[in-house]
Amino acid sequence: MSFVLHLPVLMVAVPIAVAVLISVLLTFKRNIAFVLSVLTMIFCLISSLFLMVKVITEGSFVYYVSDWPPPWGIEIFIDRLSVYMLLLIAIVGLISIIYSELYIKKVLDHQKIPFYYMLVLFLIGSIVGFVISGDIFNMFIFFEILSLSSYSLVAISGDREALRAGFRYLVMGIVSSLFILLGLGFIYSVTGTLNFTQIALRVKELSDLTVIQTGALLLIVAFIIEAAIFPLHVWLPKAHGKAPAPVSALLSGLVIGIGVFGMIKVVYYILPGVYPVSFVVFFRGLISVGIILGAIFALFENDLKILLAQSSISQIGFAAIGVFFFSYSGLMGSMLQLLNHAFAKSALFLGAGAVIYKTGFRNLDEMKGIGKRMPITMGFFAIGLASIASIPMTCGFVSKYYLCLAAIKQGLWGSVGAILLGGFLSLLYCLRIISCIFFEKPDSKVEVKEAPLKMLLPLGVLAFLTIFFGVFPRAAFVLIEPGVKEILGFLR
Amino acid sequence: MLKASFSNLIYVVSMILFLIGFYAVAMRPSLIKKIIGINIMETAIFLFLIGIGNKKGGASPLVVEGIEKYVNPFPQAMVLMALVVGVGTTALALILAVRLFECENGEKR
Amino acid sequence: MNQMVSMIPITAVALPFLIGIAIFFTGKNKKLMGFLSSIAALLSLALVSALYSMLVRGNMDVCCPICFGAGFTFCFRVDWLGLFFAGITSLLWVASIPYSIKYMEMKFPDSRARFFGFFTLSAATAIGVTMAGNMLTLFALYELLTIFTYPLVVHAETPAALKAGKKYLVYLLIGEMFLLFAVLSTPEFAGPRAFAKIGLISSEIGSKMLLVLFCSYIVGFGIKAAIFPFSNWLPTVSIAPTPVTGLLHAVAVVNVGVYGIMRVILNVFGIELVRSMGVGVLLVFISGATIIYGSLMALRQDDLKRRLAFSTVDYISYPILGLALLSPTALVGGLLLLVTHAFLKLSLFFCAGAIDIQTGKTKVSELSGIGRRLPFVSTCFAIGSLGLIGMPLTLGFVGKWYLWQGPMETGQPSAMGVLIAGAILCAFYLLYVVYVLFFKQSNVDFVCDLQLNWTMLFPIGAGVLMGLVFGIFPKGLLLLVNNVTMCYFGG
Amino acid sequence: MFFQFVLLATIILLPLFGAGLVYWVSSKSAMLRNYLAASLTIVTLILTSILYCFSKGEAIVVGYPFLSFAEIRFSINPMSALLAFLTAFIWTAATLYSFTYLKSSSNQGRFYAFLLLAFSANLGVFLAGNFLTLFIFFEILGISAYPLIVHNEDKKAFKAGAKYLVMVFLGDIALLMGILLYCKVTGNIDFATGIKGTSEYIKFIIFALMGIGFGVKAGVIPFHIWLPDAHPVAPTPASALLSGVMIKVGVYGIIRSLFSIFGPEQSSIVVGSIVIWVGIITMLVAVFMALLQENAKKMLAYHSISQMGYIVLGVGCAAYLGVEGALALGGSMYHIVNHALFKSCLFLTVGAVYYRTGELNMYKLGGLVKKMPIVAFCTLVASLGISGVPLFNGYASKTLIHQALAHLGHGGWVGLVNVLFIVTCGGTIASFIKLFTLVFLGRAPKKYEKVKDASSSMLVGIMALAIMVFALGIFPGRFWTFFILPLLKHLGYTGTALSSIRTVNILTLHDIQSLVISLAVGIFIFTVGTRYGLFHLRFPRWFGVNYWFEQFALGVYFLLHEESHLIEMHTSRATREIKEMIAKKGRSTEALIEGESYVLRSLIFISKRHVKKIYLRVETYIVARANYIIKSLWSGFLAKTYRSLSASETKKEFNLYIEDLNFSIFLILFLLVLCFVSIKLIG
Amino acid sequence: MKKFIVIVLLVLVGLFLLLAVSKMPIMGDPDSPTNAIATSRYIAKGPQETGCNNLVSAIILNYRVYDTFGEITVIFVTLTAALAILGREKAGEGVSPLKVSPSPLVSTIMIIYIPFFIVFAFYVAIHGFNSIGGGFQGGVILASVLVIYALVFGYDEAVRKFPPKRRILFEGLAPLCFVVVGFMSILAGTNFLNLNFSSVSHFRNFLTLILEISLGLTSGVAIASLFYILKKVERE
Repeated sequence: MSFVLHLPVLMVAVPIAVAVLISVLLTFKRNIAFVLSVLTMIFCLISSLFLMVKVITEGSFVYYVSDWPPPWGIEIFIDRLSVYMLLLIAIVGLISIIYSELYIKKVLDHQKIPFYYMLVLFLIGSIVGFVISGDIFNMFIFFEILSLSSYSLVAISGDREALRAGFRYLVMGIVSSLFILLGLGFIYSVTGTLNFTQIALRVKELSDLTVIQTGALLLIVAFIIEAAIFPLHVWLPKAHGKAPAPVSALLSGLVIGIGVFGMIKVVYYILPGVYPVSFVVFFRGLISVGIILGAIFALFENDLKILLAQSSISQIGFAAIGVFFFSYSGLMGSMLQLLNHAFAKSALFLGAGAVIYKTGFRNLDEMKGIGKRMPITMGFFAIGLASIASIPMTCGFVSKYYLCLAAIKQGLWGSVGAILLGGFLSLLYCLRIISCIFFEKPDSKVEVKEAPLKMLLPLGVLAFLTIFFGVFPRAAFVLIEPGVKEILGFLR
Repeated sequence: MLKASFSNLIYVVSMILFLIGFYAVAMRPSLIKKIIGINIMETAIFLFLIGIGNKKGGASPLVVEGIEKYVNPFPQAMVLMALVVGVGTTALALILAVRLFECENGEKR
Repeated sequence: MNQMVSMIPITAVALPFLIGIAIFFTGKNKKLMGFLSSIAALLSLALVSALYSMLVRGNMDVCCPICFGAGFTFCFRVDWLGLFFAGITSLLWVASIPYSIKYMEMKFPDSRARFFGFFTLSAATAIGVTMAGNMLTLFALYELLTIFTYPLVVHAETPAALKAGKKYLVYLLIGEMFLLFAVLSTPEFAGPRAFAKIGLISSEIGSKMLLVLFCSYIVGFGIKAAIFPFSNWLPTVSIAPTPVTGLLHAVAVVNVGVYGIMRVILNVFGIELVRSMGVGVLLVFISGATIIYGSLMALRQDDLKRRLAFSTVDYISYPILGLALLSPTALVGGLLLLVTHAFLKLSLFFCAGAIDIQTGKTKVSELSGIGRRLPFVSTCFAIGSLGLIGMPLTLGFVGKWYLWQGPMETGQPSAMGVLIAGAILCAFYLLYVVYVLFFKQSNVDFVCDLQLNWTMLFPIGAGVLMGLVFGIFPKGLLLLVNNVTMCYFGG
Repeated sequence: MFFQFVLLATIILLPLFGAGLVYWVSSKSAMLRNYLAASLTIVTLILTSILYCFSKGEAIVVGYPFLSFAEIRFSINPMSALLAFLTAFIWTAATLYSFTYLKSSSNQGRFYAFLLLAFSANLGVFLAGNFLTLFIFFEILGISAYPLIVHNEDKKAFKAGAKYLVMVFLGDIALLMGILLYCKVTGNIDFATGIKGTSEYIKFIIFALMGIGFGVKAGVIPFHIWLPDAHPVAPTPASALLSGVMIKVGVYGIIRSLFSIFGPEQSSIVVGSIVIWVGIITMLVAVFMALLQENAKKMLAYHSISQMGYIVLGVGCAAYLGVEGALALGGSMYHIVNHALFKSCLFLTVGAVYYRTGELNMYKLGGLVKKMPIVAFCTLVASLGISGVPLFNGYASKTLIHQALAHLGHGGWVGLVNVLFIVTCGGTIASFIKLFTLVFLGRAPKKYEKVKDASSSMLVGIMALAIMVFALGIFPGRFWTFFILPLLKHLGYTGTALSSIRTVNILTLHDIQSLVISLAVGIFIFTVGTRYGLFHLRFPRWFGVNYWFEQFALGVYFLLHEESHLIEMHTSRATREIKEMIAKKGRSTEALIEGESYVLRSLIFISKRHVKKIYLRVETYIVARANYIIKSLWSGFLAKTYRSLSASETKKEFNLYIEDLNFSIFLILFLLVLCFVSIKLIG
Repeated sequence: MKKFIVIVLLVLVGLFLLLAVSKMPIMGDPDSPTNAIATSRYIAKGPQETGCNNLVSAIILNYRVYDTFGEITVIFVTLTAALAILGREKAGEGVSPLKVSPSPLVSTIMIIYIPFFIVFAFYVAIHGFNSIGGGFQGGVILASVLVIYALVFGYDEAVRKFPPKRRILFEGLAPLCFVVVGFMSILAGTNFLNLNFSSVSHFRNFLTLILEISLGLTSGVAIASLFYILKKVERE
């Protein structure tokens, strides 16, 4: 069993190594990139499954990279929640890479294809690195790789809007990474170490909390930008809207989730209980406004992918608000929401990609009545929409249920109203799309065939997963429940 | 407040430099000026980090016989790596800026 | 109250559900689709009767809990009240299948697989709601019902249908928002035993909070039961195909709303708590207002189906009024009127559909002289409306007999006044249609072929026949209804 | 017991299923339908007569437990058997009569079907054992009579039919309320002999509710409005049955309810006097309205209302006197039978005249004695019967009721009651003299020279009724002992009360004296009326109850119906007519009355219109406001503001994109400040 | 107006930051938390454990070598991003001749000095152990040499001299070295990237040297090829 200990680091190193290998092998074989990336992703999936088994049986464990103990070396901290995230990353990553084989051939021109796969592998490797790292500076570096590769992936298609969106995303991203660095500096100056558990211990002895608060606040603001929560969400609609479909699936599914996961780490791991009540109340208010506004903007958007991006803003708001309830069901809700959002939203983006791949329609009113001519894709698309709209029997319902329960238990009527209204509005725009796709008569007489099997399979798997976790949420609880209890243990 | 901040002059200067950089990013219309603003902010943070590791009368972290007090080497290593990150981000920003410039001026690829 | 764990409730819901999904894929051959939907209906009827036999054999409820996770349990449990509603819905579902197959063949021939798929799914969910064990399952299936009925409303895919669908959605989803809030803030709603205990809510919650809870429950379920302020969606939805307005919007969906309110008052709050909270008067006022509003508006509608839809709004408030009076006889009367409404309103809607198909007439003013053209359909319409009004020898009279005793016992003159006004107005707007059908001279003599084969006529006749038969021999039905009331008042 | 069980079931169910059979057969062949209808009625007549012989002793109660929820129970007692037999007899006469009368009219199948349905309902009401059965058949009778009234399907028929249906329906609701209250108070729904243990007030309310329910059908004054409209419109056999038998159902109901609520022992002065006064007013007003009519059927309709007044008067005396009221009740029961006979005979004769001449207006007819001798003779017999001339059945029952009045004691108002009684008898005599002289005596206008006598089948019905009128007139004593006494015993009168009225002597000096006075009054009214044309006096429209009911109904109709143009049309027409009236100043005071009534009506409409407008405005306001909010949420103005915010693509200016970028950086700064503020200042 | 608001906000943020800064431990005092904990190990046992006196490169190449691995991937990601977005520059032949020929003075000096610069670059890279320097610093100097060459002798001349095909190998060198070393340490039983996994005495120094050189080479070549890509010329 000792080899399993190395798996987390390998999950970081292997994708990066393969990416570099692709660039080196580029001169001889052109189309090796897709095969290699699929293999690496399969490796990641298998290793995350192994890790899951180990963590479930023996609980979380610590791994010192290059054998130096924490205050000096870098420590990798694997607990149930990070394994849960790894699983998510592996699944979504594998699926979007399989999906992107056909899509990329059509969208990007020939030379760029291997670079696309390299960037995707970097993205996934860095996300894994970010999730498992136990050291803030290490987290910063992987955060950097993560955002660099996502900027370039957004701007890869090369048309004007994508570039603009990429640049805006870049500037926001750079500012957030600088905030992390600054925050890191403050925390280091006061605690002397960069390791999560060490910091948590030292913070308890600190008398004056102002420095550590500013440091932690800067970190949180950085993650707000990353997770596109309300006031700083301006870059997301264009970035995810204009990026190629598999990329926006990855971004919406994982990268935003990482933002929330980072927030959870900062709030629960490093600095539990450092915050005055007023800040938490202010922040919850901000996020609830975000939920409602995101849904309202989604209500009026015409371009399908931008609409889905808008809905990501409000959906991620759901996950973020769960974090700030500091209660058992709140965290359960936000974890489930991450799962739901990863699967359902990537299914939606891949579905939209399939439509664009086949017909080139981007606007909703061009897509009237497409449900009849592409029944299977639109069927899976509808399942994804149902999960976003938190219809019962989908895992969206389970997450909204827990979030609402947490809010009501603590008597936070403001956030209860926001969650309910957000749910209602998300139901509205989902059903608006469904009515537009299925029930309206198409005006243009363009002949449309069903999407190819290679695209349908990933879509089907994602749709199946949303339904599966909706009907049998116990499967998800096995991982989440003990993990949430662990985190809450830190809080005490 | 004042006495303490006088002794931490380096930090105060870095904070002000950081805000100047921020102002450039937030206000300047041209992309290149924004990238320059980003660099200013980076340098401000590096100054701040180095300042944290400084020890009065400590020598640079090259171990030589006869000297006991050394400056804390960790922030310097952190700065070195952050520098390379800075290079990466600025390079990507420039790439995008160049590409944007070409697109805006109608130069089809 | 010994509890027998059996899988029948869950199969009663799951099997039709799966068949419904299967129907989606029978796009091509129509026969298979018709066969499957009738199988689903018959299956649910058989399972409901199996449940009836189990309940009759003494054990009070049949529960089969399916716990999915910490605190998040779906469980199904059948007791008399649930069985009563499930019985009505499944019985009428079977009756409406032949009609809908023929109707869709004639009126909306395209994309029928989708129609019958959603039709079966929504009917299955309507039955499922009545078998929910705790409030969470009830809410889940309740929301699914809205979602499944939406495609049926917009089946015609005309702009008007889409607008109606939009309004339908907005109304019901707002309702569900309130309901979710209420469901989650009732302290012990989860767990398989939720509904078994009567008076779920112990009174340690503050009285203000109790009131808020009660109001949000009533709003949540009331929107689907089309009570006064929120009843606007029912008439606009009447433009949907007749089987949908007939089975779903006149029977299944509104019954679910009424069922919900009954569960809330009888199980969740318990009668003593409701009486002590003094909320019964509020409910009486609301249902009275709905009766008056529904019937007044029905008088003014020229379109036949809109008129029947408004009469649904009016008639569905009788059981709620019966419930609000918190007396056993009133509840018995309310439940009987619910059954009358289910049977007769279904056949009335199907008559309207048949007339629409045969003569293409939908306006009441154009119906003059149809009595001679379509004798069977018009006589069924006449008998059905007489039944609804509460003529003797019909089930309506039996229900009216018991319901009118309610206000006398509890001494609420206002309720009595509402009942009288309701009876009069109901007579006016239904008999006017009968008068136009039979007696008004038709100036234009239009020729229409009379071939309405038996599949259309059978459900119409069956509904009216059941109204009459139960009217003359109501002993069996009374036994069932008394069982329901005994659970709450007797025990 | 089993024989009665089957007998009763056949009596009720035979006509019921027969109706369906007839309707089905009528589409096949007319002849078969006529025979079927006739045979069904005759069989039922025979069965009811068989039934009568069972009703001698104690009342036999036959229950059908398996049927309705409470208990459908019939009882065979002298009273119900007598009335059932009477119904069957008149029904056969009318059916035979209607074969020829309706030969030419359309959709006869429907007429005969509903005729039979009404027949079975009527029998059901008379034979009912408890209030539930009574109510069931009462309501079926009400509904099934509607197609009979609107048989001719012209505009006036529908108006009258609508009014009838509304009145009956409201009556039924009141009756159901009364029955439910009765059931609540006594615990069961059987005919008891007086409720014990509840306060006087509740008993009064129950009787009032039931009284309204039965009063509508009986045509008592405030609810009589539908009768005069229904009769001229309905075909003659229907109106004969309507006034002959269906009205009796109402009175039977009043008697039943009175005796099960108050019972013979507890005489309640208050209720008795009220019923007496209602009877008196009905008699008086109806007679004078009858005098004013020129349409024969309308005149006969008003007369049947006044005869109902007699019966209600008798019932009132019985209630007032309590135990000694047996005589009064006997008299009213006797009068019910008499009135059924001579009134249906009169209607059939007038019908025959109409069948032949096609004219109902008495002033346009005359001199038909020579042309229609038998019809004239029968009308004479029936008229004498109704006027209360000795040797004819009317005299016996009127004098009995008159003697009962004498028992009332010597209060001030008793004298007034006697005077009014005699005046109404006089009025009846006058109107029937008028009928006979105008229609049969005098010169026959030239158009009616070739008129033949009524056809044989019509005459059979008329002759049978005339013979019964004459027979009962000759042997009143035998009828009294054989039918009325067992009936009174059934109703609960004890031995002592019955012994005093075992034999009734109706030829006392006092009776002869009152008969002569009433004859004189009658002749006097007739001569003065014809001389000075008083019979053409027309009261202003708003005088009668009828007018107010129509206004209320029309107002409700306009309030609820879409056709708002109807309102404009009505009010504008009213104002136009007022102008014309004033322009033609030459007209007499009547014009002014007419004009002024129009103003009144237009005022009512205007107020209604405003009410409607307010109602519409409020409703549209709420709906419009809700729509606006939903629309704006869904498709509307928020989208525009958002699109302008991120307009960089559309506008294609690069600097706008930069501006947008700066704005997002600015947002970061703004959030940072907010966070710091929330931590530092408030924390 | 917008300018005014931004300035006000900046001042506010500055105020808060300064408040935080004032609360920080005074710069330079020996017993501040940063100096007490971490430095004790680095300074005391640093040279023995890692074998290099320059503590900064000790931290970079031994204590936190995982971060350096992250470091070099950042550079490589930027390079791939450039290739993805802008695409490789064209191979040398007469792509964009220098508009003005290099002045003889500059070209001759450059011809003489460039080899020395390259040697100096390698010296700096290699002597990261006990002298100021290290992988990155050497790489940067190398990059500057390549850039100067292009500036002086014309861009296409430089590209022809050092064509893209050959540069690929150098670019991919460092990440691959790190991964290979990491795998070797795992195979040897210790954790990922643990340099002193083998018993042979100075093997650790040898490994650090290899890492040092690969770092230098990759960073230098990567930054140079970034420059070549960015320069405004036709691209494939």
